[in-house]
Amino acid sequence: MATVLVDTKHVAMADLKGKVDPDWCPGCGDFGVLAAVQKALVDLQIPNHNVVTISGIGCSSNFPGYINTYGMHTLHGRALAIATGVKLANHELTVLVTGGDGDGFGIGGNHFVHSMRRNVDLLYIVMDNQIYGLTTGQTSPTSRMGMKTKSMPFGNIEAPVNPISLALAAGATFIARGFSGEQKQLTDLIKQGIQHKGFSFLDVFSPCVTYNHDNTYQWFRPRLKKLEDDPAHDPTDWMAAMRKSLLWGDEIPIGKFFERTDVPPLHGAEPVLNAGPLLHADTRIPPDVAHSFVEELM
Amino acid sequence: MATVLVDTKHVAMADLKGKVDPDWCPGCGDFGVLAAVQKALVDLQIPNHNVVTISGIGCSSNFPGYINTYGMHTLHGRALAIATGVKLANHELTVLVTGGDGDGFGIGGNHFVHSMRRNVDLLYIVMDNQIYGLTTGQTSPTSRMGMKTKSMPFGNIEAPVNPISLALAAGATFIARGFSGEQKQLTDLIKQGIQHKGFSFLDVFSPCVTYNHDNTYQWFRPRLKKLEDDPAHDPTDWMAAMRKSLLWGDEIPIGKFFERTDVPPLHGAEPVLNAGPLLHADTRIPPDVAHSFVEELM
Amino acid sequence: MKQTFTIGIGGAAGQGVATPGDIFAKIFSRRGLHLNAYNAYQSIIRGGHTFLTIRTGPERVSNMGDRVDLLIPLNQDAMNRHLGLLTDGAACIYNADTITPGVPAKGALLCPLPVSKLADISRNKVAQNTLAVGAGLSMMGIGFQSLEEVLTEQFKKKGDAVVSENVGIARAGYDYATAHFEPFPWPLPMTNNRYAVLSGNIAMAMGGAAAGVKFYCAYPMSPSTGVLHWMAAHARKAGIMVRQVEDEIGVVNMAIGAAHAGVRSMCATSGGGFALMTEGLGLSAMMETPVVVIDCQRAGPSTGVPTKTEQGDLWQILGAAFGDYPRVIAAPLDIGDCFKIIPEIFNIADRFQCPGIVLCDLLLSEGRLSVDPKDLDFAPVVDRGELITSVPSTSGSSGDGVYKRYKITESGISPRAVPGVPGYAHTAASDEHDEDGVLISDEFTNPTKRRNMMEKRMRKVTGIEAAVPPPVLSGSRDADITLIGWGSTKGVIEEACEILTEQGIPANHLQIRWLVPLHGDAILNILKDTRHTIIVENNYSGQFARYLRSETSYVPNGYIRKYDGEPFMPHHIVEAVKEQLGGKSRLSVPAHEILV
Amino acid sequence: MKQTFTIGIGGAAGQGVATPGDIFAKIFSRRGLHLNAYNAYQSIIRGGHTFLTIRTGPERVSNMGDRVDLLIPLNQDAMNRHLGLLTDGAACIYNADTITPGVPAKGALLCPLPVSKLADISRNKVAQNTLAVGAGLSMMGIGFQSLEEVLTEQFKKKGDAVVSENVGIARAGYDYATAHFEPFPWPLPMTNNRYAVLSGNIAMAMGGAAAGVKFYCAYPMSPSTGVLHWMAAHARKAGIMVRQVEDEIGVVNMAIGAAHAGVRSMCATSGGGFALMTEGLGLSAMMETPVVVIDCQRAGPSTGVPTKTEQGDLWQILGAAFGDYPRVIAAPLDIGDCFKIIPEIFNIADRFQCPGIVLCDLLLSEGRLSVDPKDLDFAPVVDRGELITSVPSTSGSSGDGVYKRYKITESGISPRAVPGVPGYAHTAASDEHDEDGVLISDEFTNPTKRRNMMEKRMRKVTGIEAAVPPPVLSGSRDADITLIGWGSTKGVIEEACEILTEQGIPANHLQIRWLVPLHGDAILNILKDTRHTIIVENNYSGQFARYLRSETSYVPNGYIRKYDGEPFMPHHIVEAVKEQLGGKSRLSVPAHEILV
Ligand SMILES: Cc1ncc(C[n+]2csc(CCOP(=O)(O)OP(=O)(O)O)c2C)c(N)n1
Ligand SMILES: Cc1ncc(C[n+]2csc(CCOP(=O)(O)OP(=O)(O)O)c2C)c(N)n1
Ligand code: SF4
Ligand code: SF4
Ligand SMILES: [Mg+2]
Ligand SMILES: [Mg+2]
Repeated sequence: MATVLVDTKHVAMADLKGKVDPDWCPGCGDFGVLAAVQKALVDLQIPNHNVVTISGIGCSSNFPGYINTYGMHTLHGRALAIATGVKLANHELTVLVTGGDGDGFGIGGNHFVHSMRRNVDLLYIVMDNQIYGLTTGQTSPTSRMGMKTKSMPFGNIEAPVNPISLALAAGATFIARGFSGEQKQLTDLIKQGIQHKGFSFLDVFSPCVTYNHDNTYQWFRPRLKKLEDDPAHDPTDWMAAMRKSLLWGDEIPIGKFFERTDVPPLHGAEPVLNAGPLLHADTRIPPDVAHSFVEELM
Repeated sequence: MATVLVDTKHVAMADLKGKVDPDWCPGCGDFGVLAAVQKALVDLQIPNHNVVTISGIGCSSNFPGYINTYGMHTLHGRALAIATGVKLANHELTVLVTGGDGDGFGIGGNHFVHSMRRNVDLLYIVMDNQIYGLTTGQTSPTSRMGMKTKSMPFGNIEAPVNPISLALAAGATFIARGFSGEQKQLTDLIKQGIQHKGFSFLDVFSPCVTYNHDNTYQWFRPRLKKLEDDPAHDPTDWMAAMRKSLLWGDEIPIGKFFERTDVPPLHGAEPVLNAGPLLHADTRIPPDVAHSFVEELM
Repeated sequence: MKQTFTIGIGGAAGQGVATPGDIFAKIFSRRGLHLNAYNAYQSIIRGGHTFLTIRTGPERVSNMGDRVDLLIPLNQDAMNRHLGLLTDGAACIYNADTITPGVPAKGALLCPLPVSKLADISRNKVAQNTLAVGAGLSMMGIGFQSLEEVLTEQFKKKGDAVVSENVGIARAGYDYATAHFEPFPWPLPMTNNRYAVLSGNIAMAMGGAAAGVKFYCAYPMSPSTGVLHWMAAHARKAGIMVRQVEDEIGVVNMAIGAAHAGVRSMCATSGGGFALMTEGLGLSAMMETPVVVIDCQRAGPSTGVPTKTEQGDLWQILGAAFGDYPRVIAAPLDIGDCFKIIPEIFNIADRFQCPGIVLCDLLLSEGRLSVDPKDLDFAPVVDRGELITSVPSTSGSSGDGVYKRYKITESGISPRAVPGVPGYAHTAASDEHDEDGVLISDEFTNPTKRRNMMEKRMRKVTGIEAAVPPPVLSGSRDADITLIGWGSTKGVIEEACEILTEQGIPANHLQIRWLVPLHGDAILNILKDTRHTIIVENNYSGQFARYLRSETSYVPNGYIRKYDGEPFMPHHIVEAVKEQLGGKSRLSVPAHEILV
Repeated sequence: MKQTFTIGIGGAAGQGVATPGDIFAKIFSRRGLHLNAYNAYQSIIRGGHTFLTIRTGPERVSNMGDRVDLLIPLNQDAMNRHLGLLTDGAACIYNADTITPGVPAKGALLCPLPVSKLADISRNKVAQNTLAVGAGLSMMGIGFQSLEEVLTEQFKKKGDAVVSENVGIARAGYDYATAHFEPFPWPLPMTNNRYAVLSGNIAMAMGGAAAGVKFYCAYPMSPSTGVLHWMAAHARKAGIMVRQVEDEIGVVNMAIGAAHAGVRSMCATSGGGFALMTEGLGLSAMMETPVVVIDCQRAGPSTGVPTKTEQGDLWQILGAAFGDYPRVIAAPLDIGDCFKIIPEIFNIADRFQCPGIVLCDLLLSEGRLSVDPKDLDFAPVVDRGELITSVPSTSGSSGDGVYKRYKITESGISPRAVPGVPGYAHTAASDEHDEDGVLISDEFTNPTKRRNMMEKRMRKVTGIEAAVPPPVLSGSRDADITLIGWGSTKGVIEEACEILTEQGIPANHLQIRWLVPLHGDAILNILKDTRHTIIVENNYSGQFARYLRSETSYVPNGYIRKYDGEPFMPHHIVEAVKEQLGGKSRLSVPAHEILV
C-alpha cells in the first residue's frame, strides 16, 4: 500500500513510540493493539512519516497520540471520512484508522458502510470492547442483549450489530477479527490488512477492564477459535465467511474471515490520480485548459 | 400492528386520497407505490387516522402529502429516527416510512442499520430508483458502477450498496423487494410488511423516468423473477435469503426474501410501555415516587 | 461575610477522590449545612490529577469560594500542586508514609498521618482516605457518630466485617487527630434543615420527570451524560421511555418524533452533539413540534477539553439552524434552577409549539449543590398549550374539512392535533406549506402564502416575549459597580458583589436567565441607572456581551473573562473589578491559581 | 437610466422554458450585450410554473430590473399570471391556438402567433417556443443570422434535417413578426465585446479550479449542486478529484482530510447541509487545517423553499460550531465575484490555517450573468502560507525533536507540515493540545497551557483582519440616503441608488463583502457622515442588521426586508425608501408582484 518515499533507514520499535505513554487503564486491551500495530510496522519496515494514523474520539481513539506516525485525532465517528480524504489527496501514504465500537458502529455507522463499498485503501482497526469506555460505561452497538450498563441499567433490549456480517454486506474486501490477547495472530492480521489493497476491516476484541465486566479476557479466551485452524475455512468464499460471521457463543471465530483482491481500490479507479498524488500535482490549470473552460460559456 | 381505536367505518380508496395530486413526472414509478399502499390499507381496513406516514426529502419523500393519513414530511435521511420516536410514544399507531434510495441508504444509512437492529415495528418502503431524483439526477448509493450521471459524468466508480444484504446483516426481521410495475405482488408485500410485528423493509424498484435511463421498466421487466415462484425458496432461512440477495443481472429476485417472527419489537421489549401508549400515560409522577427520588439524594 | 469551610481533596483518577467527597457531603447536608462541590477532573479513567472542592456552611453556598481550609492530598503530586493554596488557619492532612510535604505558608498547619501504623494498608487500599476523613471531621469538631452512620450505610451491602473494618479505620484517624492536631478555630455548626445534594444533571433529569417528560433519549457526551444516567436508572419508576440512540442526529429526530406523537420529549448533549442537532431544531420549528434540548457546555472549540467548563456555545445556540424561527433559550442560574427551568421551558415550548433550548454548562451539570427538597416541586404547572389528543366533545365527531393544522391566527399559534385523532389527519412538513399543510415549495410556490406563513410563525415571538419575565437587578440600585452575567456564573458573581460591597465598593448584579427572548428594553432600563458595568463570562470572545450588544447596542465599561476551562472564583472577579476601577484595563482575564 | 431590455418567459417545468432563454442569452452575449438572468422555478420536475427573466443591455446589467418588455407565456397559466406586468411599450408573444390573452394595459401590445399555421406542431412539440424566439428577435431588430447560427450549433449533433427544421420554424416566426408586429421602438445595439455567461455556481467552481483546488466533494443540495456538476464534468481536465459523499458530515470531514494531507480542498452545500457540517468546521479550526466551505442559501427554515432565495443563514454561519475560533467569512457580491472570491478566501484560509466560509445564495448560485472573460483570471495569486510539504533544504534532513506543529508564535501561525515529510511527524487533535500536539485534555490538563493555546489561535484574528480590506462606500459621499447591504443584493441596491438619485433623492451605497472580520470601525467611520441609513436584506429578522449592531452598536434609520423567497427588484427598494423618508415606517417589506 505504501511506497517508501525518501527514507530507507531501518524502522525499530523505538522509532514508533509516541510522545507520551498511553493513559489507558492498566490491563486495557488497547495496549495490545498498540503493540501489535507497532510490531507490524516494524515487520513491514514502513517509515513512520509515511503512515497516517487517524482516529475519532474514545479511549481507543487516543491511539494516534501513542504512536510516532503522522496522526489525526479527529471527531467522534468521522475518522473514516477524514481518512478517505487523506488517502485521495496523497495515495502514497499508508493510512491506518483506529477507534472504538461506539465510534465506528454507532455514530460512525454511515461512513463505515460507505467507505467499505468504495473500497478505500486503508486498514480500519476497531478496538471493540462492547462498551463506551471514555464516557464511563454506556451500552455500545456491540453490547450484548441483557448487558447492564449505566445507560441501560435494566439490561440492553436491543440486538447488537454484527460488525463482520455488516462489513461483508457493505463490501469490504478484507475482513478479519482479532483479540488483543492474541498478539501474534493480531500482528499478522494487521500486516495483512496493511498490505491488502483496498478496505481492510479488523475488528479486535479489546477488553475494557473498567466498565465491561461481561466480556473479559477470561470470557473470551475459551471461546475464541482461530479460523486458520479450521482447514475447511476458505477466506475467498464470501458466503462461507458470512456463515462464520454468525457464530457467537461457545465458539467465536477470530482470524481472517474474507479477502478478495479483484476489486481496485478507490484511488486506483479514478484516472485523475494516474499521474501521482494530488499533493504533488501542479495547482495551476494550464492556460489552454482554462481557456477552454471559459470558451464553453461564450 | 395497529389496534383499531375508535373508528369502525369502512375504509375506501377515496378516504385515502391526499389533499393534492402527486406532482411526480408522468410515468414515475412512485405512482405505483402510492396506489399499492392505499390498496393495502383498504384491504387491511386500517382507519387513516391510525396511520402515520413519515418520509424524508426527495421525490419519493413527497409521498405523505399524497395520502390522507397523518403525515410527517421531515428531513432528508431522518425519517426512521423520527418514526422510532413516534412509534415509542404511541405504539398503537401503524407507522409507514416512505422515501428514496438516497434518503435511506445515503444520508440515512446509519438510522437504517440501527433501526433494524432495534426491530422497531414499522414498514419502511424505499422507492429505489437508483438515482437522486429531486436534485435532478445524481448518482445514488444504488446506482450501478459505470452509470453516468450529472455528478459522475465519466461513470460511477463506486460499488453500490446492496440494500437486501445490508438489511439482512443489520437484523431486519422482514425483508422484501417489490417492483412498482408489479402491483399485485407489491400490495401483498405491503400488507405483509404492515402486519409483521417488527422492522419490515421493502425495497421497491420504482423507475425514475426522467433521470435514470439505465434502469427503466423495460430493463427490469425481463430480469425480475418472483421469489414465490421458486418452490425451493424458504423465507425463514437467513443464509438462503443472503444468497438470493446477491443475485443481480439477468435474474433479479423480487418478493419476500426473509421473515422471522421470534424477535419482539422494540416497543414490546420495554416494560415502561406495558401499561399502554405513553401518549395516554399520566404525566404526573406519583407523590410517593417523587418523594423517593428526592430521598435518594439526602 | 458568610461563614464557610472548604475541603480540597486531590489525587489521581482511580485513587478514590470521590468517596471521601461523598462522605463529607453527606455528613454536612445531614447536619443541615449547605454545600457546593466542584470536581476539577480529566478525561481519563485512571491516573492524572483530580481536585475536588467541597465548600460548606450554614447559609447557601453558591460557589467553590476562594480558599481551601482543609487540604487532603492523596498523593505527592497533589501535595506539590496545592499546598501553596493554604493560608493562615488552614490545614493539610496527608499520609506521612508516602508523601513529603513542602513548606506551608505561615499559619497553615501540617497534619501528617502515620498511615501504616493506624491501619493495615495491605488489606485496605484506601485506608489513607478513610483515616483522613476521620481526622478531618475531628478537627472540624463534628462528632464521630455521623461518620459511623454514613460508613455503615455505604458498606452495609458488603457485610458487617467490612463495615467494622472501615469504621475502625475512620475511628483511628479521628482519635489520632483529636490527640495530635489542633482543631479548627470554629466548629462546624448544625441546623435543623435537611437538604438534598444533587448535580445539575440530576436536577435537569428530575425536572424533566416533574414536567411530565415521557420520552428521553440521548447519545452519551460529557458533561451531559448524567442526565441520561438518571433517566435510565429511574425510567421504570417514572414511566419514561429512555433510549440511547446511535448518534445525536438520531437523538433529536427521535425526540421530535415522540413529541409529534404527543408526549413531552427531551434530550441532552454537549456542544459537539448539539452541532449535529441543529438541523433537527429547524425541523421542530417548521413542523411546529415542541421539543426541549439541553446543551451542557464544555470547553471548546471541537472536542476541546471535555471535562472542563466554559460558556462558549452561546452563538452556536443563537445561530442553530438556518432561517428565522421562533424559539426559547434559557440558561439555568444554579443547580436548583436546573430543576425548575425544565417545566417552565416545556410550558413555553408547548404553548408556542417551538423548540426550547436549555444552555447549561459543566460547572452546573457536574457540580453538586445542597437544595431544599421543597424546591424540587414534582407538581409544577403543566400547560400543554392548544393540543388536540382526542376528538373534542364540543366539536362533533370530526375535524374533517375544517381542521387546518397551520391555521393563520393572530397569535401565530395553531391548534395541534396528534396522530390517532379521527378527522384531524394532516401532514406536517419541513418544506414551507399553507394552512392545510400542503407544500408551497413544489408545484404551488407562492410568495404571498410564503410570507403569510413566515409571519404567522414569527408572530409567536410576541407571545413568547410576554411569557418570559424580564431580568431583575439584585442588590441595591445604588452601587458603584454593576456586574452582568448569565447562567451558571450567578453564584460566584453574587459572592463577588458581597465581598466588594463589604470592601467598600458597593456592587450589584444583573444575571440573565432567559437568553431568547432577551427583553433588551428592560435591560437597558436597568442599566441606564448604573455607574460602571462589567460583563463577566466564561469564554474568550465575550459571546454574551456581543449578543447583548446586538439586541441593545449596549457596551459595558469592562469585561471579565476566563477561558482556561476552570470556573471563576470570587477573588478573580473582585480583583479584576478593582483593577478596572483603577483604570488599568477594560478586559481582565484572571489566571487560575489552582493547577488542575 | 441605463438602456435595458427584459424578456420574461413563463411556462410549466418540462415545457422547455430554458431553451429559448439560452438562445436569447447566447445571441445577446455574442452581440456584445450584457445580461442578467433569473429563473423563478419550483422543486418539481414537470408541471408547476417557471418564470425566466432575461435582462440585457449594452452596459452591465446587475439585476432582473423592474419591467418586462417582452412576455412569452408558454401556457395559459403564464399568460394569466403575468400579462398584468406589461406596461406601455411592452409586448406579449403567444400561441394564439392555445392561449387566450387577457386585457393588456394601455400601450402594451398583444402579438398572437398562429402556431399551427406556421409550423407542423405534430412533429415539433416546442415549435411555439422557437416561433416565439424568432418573432421576438425580429421585433428587437436583431438580424436573423445570429439565431440561425445558434440553432445550428444547438442541433448540429442531431443532424442537418433537425437543424433545418428548427431554423425553418424560427424563420417563420421571424418573418411573421416582421410582417405583422410593430418592432420595439429602439433596436438592441451591438458592441465589440464578448462575454461569458455563467451562473454563480459555475463561477465558484471555476474559481476553485483557478485557486488550485485539487479536492472537491459534495452531497447534492439545491441551490449548490451546480458547483458539483461543473466540478464533476471538468474534473479530469482540471486534475481535480471530485467525490460525491454519503452525507454532508462525510463531505466536510473528507474535505478536511484532503486539506490536511496538503491540497486545497473545497465543498459546497446549502443551509441544511451546512448545519451538518458545523462540527467539522470546529475540527478544522482546532487542528488548524484550512478548508473552504460554500453555503448557497435558500429560503428556510428547514427544508423551506428549496428553489427560492434568501439571506437567512448568516447567524447559522456566525454561530457555526461551539467555542471561539478564528475563521473568515465572505459573501460574494455578484456572479463575477463568485469566481474572484474563491482564490482570495483560500489564501486567507491557508495563511491563517483556519476555515473559510463563502456565503452565497440562490440568486447568485443559479442566476446567470455576462462576465468579461478577463475577469475570470486562472492565474490568481496563490499563497499557501507556512506549509511544509518536504524537508526544507536549509534545515538539514529532519525536524525531529525540533518541529512543534502548534508552536506558540506572535502571529498565532505555526508552520504546518503535511503527512509524508520525514522528521515532522506529529498528531493533530480536536482535543486541546500543547505546542507538540500532545493532548492537554486527558492526563495533562493545565489551565495555563489551555489559555496560551486559545490565545495563540485567536491571535490569528489580528492577522486576518489586516488581510481583509475594509468596505468602501459607493457613490457620492454627499447623499440623502445610504443603503447598506451585503452579498448578492449589491446589483439591485446599486440600481435603486441610481434611480433614487435620478429622481432627486441622492443615494449612496455600502455593500459588505467580508462578513468576518467585519471592520466595524471602518464602517462606523463611513456611516457617521450619512444622513439616513437603511439596511436592505433578504430575510425576516434583519440578520445582518443584528450582526452589525453586535459589532458596532450601530442602528440604522430603517430596514427594507423581504422573505417571500423572491429577490428584490429595484422599485421595491426605491418605493420603500420614499415611504421611509416620508416617515411612514422604519421597516418596509415590499410585496412581490410577480406570481411565481
Ligand atoms: C458528537 C459526539 N458525541 C458524543 C461524544 C462523546 N463520546 C466520546 S467517546 C464516546 C464513545 C466511546 O466509545 P467507543 O467509541 O466504543 O470507544 P472506547 O472509549 O470504548 O474505546 C462518546 C460517546 C463526542 N465526543 N462527540
Ligand atoms: C441535509 C440535506 N442534504 C441534501 C438535501 C438535498 N436533497 C433533497 S432530496 C435528495 C436526494 C433525493 O434522492 P432520493 O432520496 O433517492 O429520492 P428520489 O428523489 O430519487 O425519490 C437530496 C440530496 C437535503 N434536502 N438535505
Ligand atoms: S475505560 Fe476501558 S477502554 Fe478506557 S482505558 Fe480503561 S479499560 Fe481501556
Ligand atoms: S424526477 Fe424521477 S423520481 Fe422524480 S418524479 Fe420524476 S420520474 Fe419520479
Ligand atoms: Mg468501546
Ligand atoms: Mg432515488
